[in-house]
Amino acid sequence: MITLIINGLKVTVPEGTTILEAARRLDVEIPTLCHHEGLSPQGSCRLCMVEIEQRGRRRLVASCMFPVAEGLVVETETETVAGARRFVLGLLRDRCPRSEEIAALAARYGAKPFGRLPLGERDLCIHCDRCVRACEEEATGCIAFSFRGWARRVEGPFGEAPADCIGCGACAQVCPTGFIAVEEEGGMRKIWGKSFELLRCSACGKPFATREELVFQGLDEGDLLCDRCRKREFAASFTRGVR
Amino acid sequence: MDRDALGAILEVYDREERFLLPILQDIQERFRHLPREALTETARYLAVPESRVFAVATFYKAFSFTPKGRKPIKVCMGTACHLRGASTLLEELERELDLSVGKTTSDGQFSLETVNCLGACALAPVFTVEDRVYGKAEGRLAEILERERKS
Amino acid sequence: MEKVLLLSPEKCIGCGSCELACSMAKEGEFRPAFSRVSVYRFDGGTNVPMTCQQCDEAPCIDVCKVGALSRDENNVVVVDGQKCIGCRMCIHACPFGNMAYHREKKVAIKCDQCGGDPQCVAFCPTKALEYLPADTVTLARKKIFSQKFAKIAQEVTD
Amino acid sequence: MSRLESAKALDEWRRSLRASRCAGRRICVCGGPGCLAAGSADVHRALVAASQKASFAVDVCLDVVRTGCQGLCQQGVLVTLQPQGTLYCAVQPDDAEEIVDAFLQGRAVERLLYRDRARSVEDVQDVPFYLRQEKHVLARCGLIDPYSLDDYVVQGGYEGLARALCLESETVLERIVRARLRGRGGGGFPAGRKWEACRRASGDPKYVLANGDEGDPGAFMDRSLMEGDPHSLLEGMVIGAYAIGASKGFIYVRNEYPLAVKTLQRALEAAREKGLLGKDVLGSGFSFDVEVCRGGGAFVCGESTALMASIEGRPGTPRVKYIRSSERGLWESPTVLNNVETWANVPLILSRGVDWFLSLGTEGSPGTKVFSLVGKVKNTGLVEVPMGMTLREIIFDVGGGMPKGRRFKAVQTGGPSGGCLPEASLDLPVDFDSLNEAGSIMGSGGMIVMDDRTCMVDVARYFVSFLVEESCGKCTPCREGLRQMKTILDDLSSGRGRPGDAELLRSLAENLRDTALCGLGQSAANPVLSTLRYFPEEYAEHEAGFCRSGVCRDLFRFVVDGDSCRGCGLCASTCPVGAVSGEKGRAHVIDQDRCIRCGKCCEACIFEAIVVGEVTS
Repeated sequence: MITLIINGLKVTVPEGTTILEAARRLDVEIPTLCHHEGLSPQGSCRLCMVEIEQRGRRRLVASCMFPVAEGLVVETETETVAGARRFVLGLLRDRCPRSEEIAALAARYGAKPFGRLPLGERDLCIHCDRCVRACEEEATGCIAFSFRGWARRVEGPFGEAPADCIGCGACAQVCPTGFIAVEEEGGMRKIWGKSFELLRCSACGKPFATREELVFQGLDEGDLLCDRCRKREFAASFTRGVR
Repeated sequence: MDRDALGAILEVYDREERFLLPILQDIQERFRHLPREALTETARYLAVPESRVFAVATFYKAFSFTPKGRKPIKVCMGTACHLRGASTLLEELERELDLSVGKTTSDGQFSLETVNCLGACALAPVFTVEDRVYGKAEGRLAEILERERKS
Repeated sequence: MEKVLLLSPEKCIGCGSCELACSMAKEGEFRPAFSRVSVYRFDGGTNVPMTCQQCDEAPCIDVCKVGALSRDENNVVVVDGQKCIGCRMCIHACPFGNMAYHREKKVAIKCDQCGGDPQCVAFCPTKALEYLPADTVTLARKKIFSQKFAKIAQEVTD
Repeated sequence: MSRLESAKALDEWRRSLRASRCAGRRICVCGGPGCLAAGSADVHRALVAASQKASFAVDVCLDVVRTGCQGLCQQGVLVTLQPQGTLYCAVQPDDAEEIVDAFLQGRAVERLLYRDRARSVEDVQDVPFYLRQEKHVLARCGLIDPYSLDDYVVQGGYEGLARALCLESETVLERIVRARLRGRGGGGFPAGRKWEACRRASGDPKYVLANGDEGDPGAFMDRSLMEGDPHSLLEGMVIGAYAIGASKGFIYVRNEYPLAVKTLQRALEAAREKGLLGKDVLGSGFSFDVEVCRGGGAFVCGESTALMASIEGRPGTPRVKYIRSSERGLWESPTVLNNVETWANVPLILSRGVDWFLSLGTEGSPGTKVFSLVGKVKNTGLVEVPMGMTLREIIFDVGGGMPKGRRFKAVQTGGPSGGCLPEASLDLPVDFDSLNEAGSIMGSGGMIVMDDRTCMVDVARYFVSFLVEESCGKCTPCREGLRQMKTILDDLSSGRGRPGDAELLRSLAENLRDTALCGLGQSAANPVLSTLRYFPEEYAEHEAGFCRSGVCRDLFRFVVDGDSCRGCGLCASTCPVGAVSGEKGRAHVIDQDRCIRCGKCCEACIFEAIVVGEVTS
């Protein structure tokens, strides 16, 4: 176990814990964007920067990835930290002026856009990579960041609807700004410009999954039942068992 | 696309993810660009998602999706060349060729691109046509290009 | 001692108290649609309460690559809503339909036995739902129940 | 060609090679990047033909070899005669026969010798450019045929490896630690400490990597080494692998260096054939092999974690590295990455000893450093000097100072990650620590000299534009922050600057430095911060709409100083748009409407009569 000090408070955590995790144990609030507990850490949004002191040197580190060390002194509310948050959020305000989530965070931490970038098309993507990691780690890895630098963008291969997409929608769920839209209407699910006709439950007839989702899991054979009907089906056969 | 040529490129490499970059380099060299089917085939060969292949293909500057000229012209934009007027050189080349950076002439002979340093700083500003290096060439551009066109 | 949640359909009167208690405990309101336990009422007066059986080899855990599903100290399979990315793979994977997708929170939900104090049990008037120490008697009862499930599962896959 | 089964066999082979060559006279044609560009291939062909012709006539064998960079690129094509050491400059193919004839007759071709103030210098060692240099890492570069393992061995090659293999691997490591060898590629991290950590780390296999992704514009040190003396890099890597316990190595070579790839591949084959690489190196039981990886054209791949991602076959995006690569690097295995020059120092430390190495350079930065000296300096080229030499000595003694009476303004070191140092810093000793303190970095060794016709705001804009193109785009500060900085710098250099822009730039740059994910982003602020620190007046002038250096076209005009102008007409004949006019012998005038501000007239004028003036509305 490792003991460190965050904002003057001692906390003891297992080795390998990150500063962010340790801070959350103390209910110390650190804003994050690219961090998602289910996904491998990335450390790229730089919003969770905190100040540490090590060997007499103070510096900013990404708390979501920095592993705790014995006697480490961490400060999360210094002027330097506040400045870094304003910087990152200010940049994102300019990048995604229409994002309500970013605007709210910026207001909360006193960040303003710099307002110098030439006007142009802007979307809601803050490049947190959560969608890409979700797809890569749980599904087919059908989307990725193409190009680089300012031009970097998340998309399917060749900028088209990703052929390998199974329509599970995890990317949209983890997106912090709502950039990825998933629509479900009239038995269809639409995502990444790809339309999926949803399979209907053979019992209740309600659309419940894409064929690709079930194929991906190897579950596309036999009676295709939604989760509720599967549950009912078992309950029913159980009644036969009772008798 | 010449499928045999692609097959010959692929079979040199084991089916390991790490050979993605060298395979794409060989494809670029052979076809002077990355044909789409070649990328799809590479993804299948290496069993990596197509999105990964596209990400790598667009991340690195060595690759292009439209065919480069048979004689690619590279203008050095290194610091020494910048200080000695590389941007003026580039403008002059664009004018002489009636071509903008990243484009290929309609006859497919020349394409124009910029590179970061050719290591020939003593001759700054420099540009290359294929592997021929031309330095301190202001005023001789028309003549050089004419010779390149014919050779 | 570890405890287990036992279902006894023969005692169930189909009153639905468990569903109300569960949704109140988990969602803060009476919404049986969001209950982790469901009661199915069949013709002839048979009622069957259904909830997660905490399978020994749980397909839901296997399919979840982001680690949102795990076993707690009581061997109960729990969802970590912070880790869940809403891909719904576990929902398709559960052969008994005991995983559900929360359309508003966009995460998977399931019975977690309320961390050791299952509210469905607390409000069940007939002990159709029981929460008992995992002693020999209880385990024997659970085994009989599970075997029935296994048999049914077998029939379905055949 | 049989495998060498022991260090002793290598020694014997070396002796027999030397014996068979003692009478060898050679003509070394420089095949470095600069000379290649100047046409060295043609010169080489002509010399081969001439020597063949001559050897029919007289029964003498003349060896003509293409070597790596000989250094003085400004004067290319360079040809050196061995063993005399006569240096010929600006050689043309037509000179070949004369060179060969004179060589056989034992005299020099006077007109091709280096000229120093009207005096011609025969011995290469007496040329001022070489006088203050101490070539150790580059000792063989320019002397040997890079394709020839024999040449390398004759010059003492693989002696360091032979010594190392006779020692315990810990002892080899201990020597590198004691030599305080610092990484020549960037921040100067002690190589020994890295090696030690990797050796201690658990995990198998372990890797050693050579960073040959020399992306700094204006730098060609590593290229020259890889193309001119590839075995020195290989030898260093084998020694390193032995010390660390690594079994596999990769050399990552910049995409733009096809010749380096070819040279290295040939060297690998030759070394394998001789048992200097591969299974059971020199019969020691130690096995290690190396592969060459071509880069894809991305500056960020010079960053260690991005380089590893690239070798793994992914886009070169850096990873957060709170856990060092020496513990978890390539494929999560313990990995040591050093740049080419660092590896090339290793054999020297083994063969010549730690004390010898420590006697070079300074206390904190022992050894020598290779620089590519370019920009507005008389002798551009590749130089190697002991650490601690001052900037002034390098630029003015080795480099010969500014051309054509221009004034020194700044020197840029460390490429896009480095900074610009002003005249007041000229007496700074060049070592890792003093450059850092001054706000620049050693980097891999690019040194770009700038004169009074260089605008520092434009230089900052140049580097920031470069970095905007090269940023991988993963982290917010680098992707978004650089773009903001570029917008402001574009505004400043086109007359759209606003009061307070310099301050805004400073704050953006400082934040970028403190919050960016990788070394590229953190150091991307340096060009801006260092120019702000040393040239604040130029930023102030740009905010107000003036560029004193005559570079930012909208912010100045060229005017003729009537008192200085002699009316020679040179400017008028140079002007590409016919904007200068005047009668012979009378002061000329510039038509401001026609002038495109290219500066050619200003460069041409020998009376300094064309000056930069403010734009009057």
